Amino acid sequence: MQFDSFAAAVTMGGHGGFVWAAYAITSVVILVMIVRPVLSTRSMQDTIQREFERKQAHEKDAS
Amino acid sequence: MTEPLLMASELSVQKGVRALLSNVSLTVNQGDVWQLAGGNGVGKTSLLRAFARLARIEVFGRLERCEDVLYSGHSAALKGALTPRQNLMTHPSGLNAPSDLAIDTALEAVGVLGHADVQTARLSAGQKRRVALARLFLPSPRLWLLDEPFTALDVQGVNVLEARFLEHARSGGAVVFTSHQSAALGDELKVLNLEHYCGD
Amino acid sequence: MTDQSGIDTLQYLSGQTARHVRLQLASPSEIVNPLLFFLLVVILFPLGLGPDPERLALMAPGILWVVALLANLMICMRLFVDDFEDGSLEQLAMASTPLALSVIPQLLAAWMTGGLVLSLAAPLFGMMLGLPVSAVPVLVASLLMGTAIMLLLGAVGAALTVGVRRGGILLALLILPLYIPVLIAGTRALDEALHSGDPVVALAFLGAGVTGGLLLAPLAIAAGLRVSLEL
Amino acid sequence: MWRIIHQFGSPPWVYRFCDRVIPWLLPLTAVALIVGSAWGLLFAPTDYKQGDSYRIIYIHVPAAVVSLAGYYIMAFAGLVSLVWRIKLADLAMRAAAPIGAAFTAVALITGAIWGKPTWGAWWVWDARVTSMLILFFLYVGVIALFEAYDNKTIAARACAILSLVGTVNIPIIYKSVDWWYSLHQPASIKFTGSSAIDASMLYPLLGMIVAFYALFALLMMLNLKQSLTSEYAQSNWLIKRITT
Repeated sequence: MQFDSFAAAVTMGGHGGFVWAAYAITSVVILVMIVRPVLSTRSMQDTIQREFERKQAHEKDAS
Repeated sequence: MTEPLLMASELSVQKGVRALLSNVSLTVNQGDVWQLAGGNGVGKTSLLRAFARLARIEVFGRLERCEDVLYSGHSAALKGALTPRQNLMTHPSGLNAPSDLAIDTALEAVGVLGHADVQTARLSAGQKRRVALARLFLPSPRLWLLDEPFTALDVQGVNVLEARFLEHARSGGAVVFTSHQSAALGDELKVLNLEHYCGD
Repeated sequence: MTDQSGIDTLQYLSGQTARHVRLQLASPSEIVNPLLFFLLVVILFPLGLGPDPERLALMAPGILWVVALLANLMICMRLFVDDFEDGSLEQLAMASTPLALSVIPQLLAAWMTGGLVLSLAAPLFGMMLGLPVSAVPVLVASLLMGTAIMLLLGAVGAALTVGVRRGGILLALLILPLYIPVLIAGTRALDEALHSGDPVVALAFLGAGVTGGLLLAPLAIAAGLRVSLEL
Repeated sequence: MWRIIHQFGSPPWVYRFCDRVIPWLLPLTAVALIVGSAWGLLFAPTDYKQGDSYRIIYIHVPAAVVSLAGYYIMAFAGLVSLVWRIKLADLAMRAAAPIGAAFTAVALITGAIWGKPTWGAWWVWDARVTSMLILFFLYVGVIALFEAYDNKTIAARACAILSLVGTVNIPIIYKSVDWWYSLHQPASIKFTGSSAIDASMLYPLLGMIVAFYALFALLMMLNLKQSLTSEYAQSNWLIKRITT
């Protein structure tokens, strides 16, 4: 471990603010880019599933 | 039977997500005059542009045709700043530069020879329409693809044009044109009603 | 290309060039407007930066080239719009000559009444900014080549955006990044000329740009026009 | 060879491929990113000149590398969709554009943040950063062109052409910006052409670059799966796959 204490790791000789800010922004961007498509795909799949079941039920009534 | 000028088999035309036309098959032989009929929005213009290969991305199926094609769209590629003579002399469709004599006979056939050297912008709408049609009276390619050629034409203009169609067909050419009205071309006319080929 | 169709093609291309030059001359405002724009924007800089001759002379190369670039962009915005609307572009695509070739006459005519005139007028505007006379030949040479490259690149963007509503702003967004190397080479040529350096390297870069552009750009322009004709 | 292209060209096969790969690639990428960052942040030695602010390099350089590669991947997908008219390549291009733009933005932001403590200014007109800014505008141009067309099939072809034109111009832009920078270089600030980087600092950097490439692949697959689901919502191979 390059830093002897947790506090030293945070301040990083005065540059900690910049370093952690950069990592924070990057991780937010990465998280958003991962979560957005997963959620939207899942919601589309749900609508397809519901649509399919509605049609299934509709056919059962008709027959 | 000589080789057909245009052969489309199972041609389908998309418009974004919508399937406009599907499985259109048509063979145009020398001497044929075909009308693509159907209501507005059925895809007459799109099919004609597919035949002209101006539309390719959303066109599927096989299309073979001769390279010697004259296409005339809604707008007639006439420059207001040029005179009718200059317009016909340097028409972008690459009709190898017609001789002055040919231009005169063409302009006379459509009755605008008197305005041959007046700026096209100063002509009336009807006269501009006639100058656009003058192209058909020049020595021209064998296969004609014409989009709504009869619109904004007076009765006399329609007769002149219909006679020209028949004359072109008899001299070994072929005409494919779109029109929502029925054209009075007698039994020589073959009609392809696009309503039967509507997509999905 | 049998010689007969070769001759037809040459005849066709020269006919189209004559057609477009005649059309350009028929609307003189299309020629004069970029010049007026050039003059007006050049005047803004002394008003904005102060009349101090030394400072203006120092910045003259940059100012002249940036303004020439913007004037060129303006020319490209109008490039295919008229032909697209009145059906000439469709007919051009229907010609037996490949579209990449048949587009060149229009570009040549646009350059003759646009970039060429701009380059010849630039020394006058250069004087106003205190550009020493010694730099005028390099200014004209670099602009002659630079406007040609920028027209070719701008035409690619124009071909892709001609069928789109409000394509003008979009064209600037697409094309300005591609103009940057031309701007860098152009201003560098002038800087070298001013500081008695050797402008040949920068001018050679521009020359390579013109030849490369003439070879590659028409292909992209033709492909772009085909896409716009699909709309 | 053709069988592979055919497979990659068929949406059901690619959908199944994504379904099989994503479940293990996502956690793997997460671990790689976390371990790489921890390694770079906490275990790599402090730079004698810049102190610890240089640790931003472990996300700035990978983002820059991937954003440039992303543009070429987008252009390649565009070329495939242009030449072979494969719907998949069209969707891949559309997926690559926003991802590449996001990576370029991350590279620019982290570059600016890194510039502040090191040179006292948020924006330094350094050759590498300037070229990245231009690359960002190339991405924005492709996305704006795509949004400008109503018909998305035709829009994709226009974007394919634009991205190919872009790829031809990128090397020219990078070279001319370097040339411009070397002419006006005030002090001897050598930004990323840093001297031979010490091994203990280099390994985390290589690790992070690999992690970022894995991330790019993951994001491409996620976006591809999303656009496949929306594009083929009515086709029964998709309905069958989802409802079983």
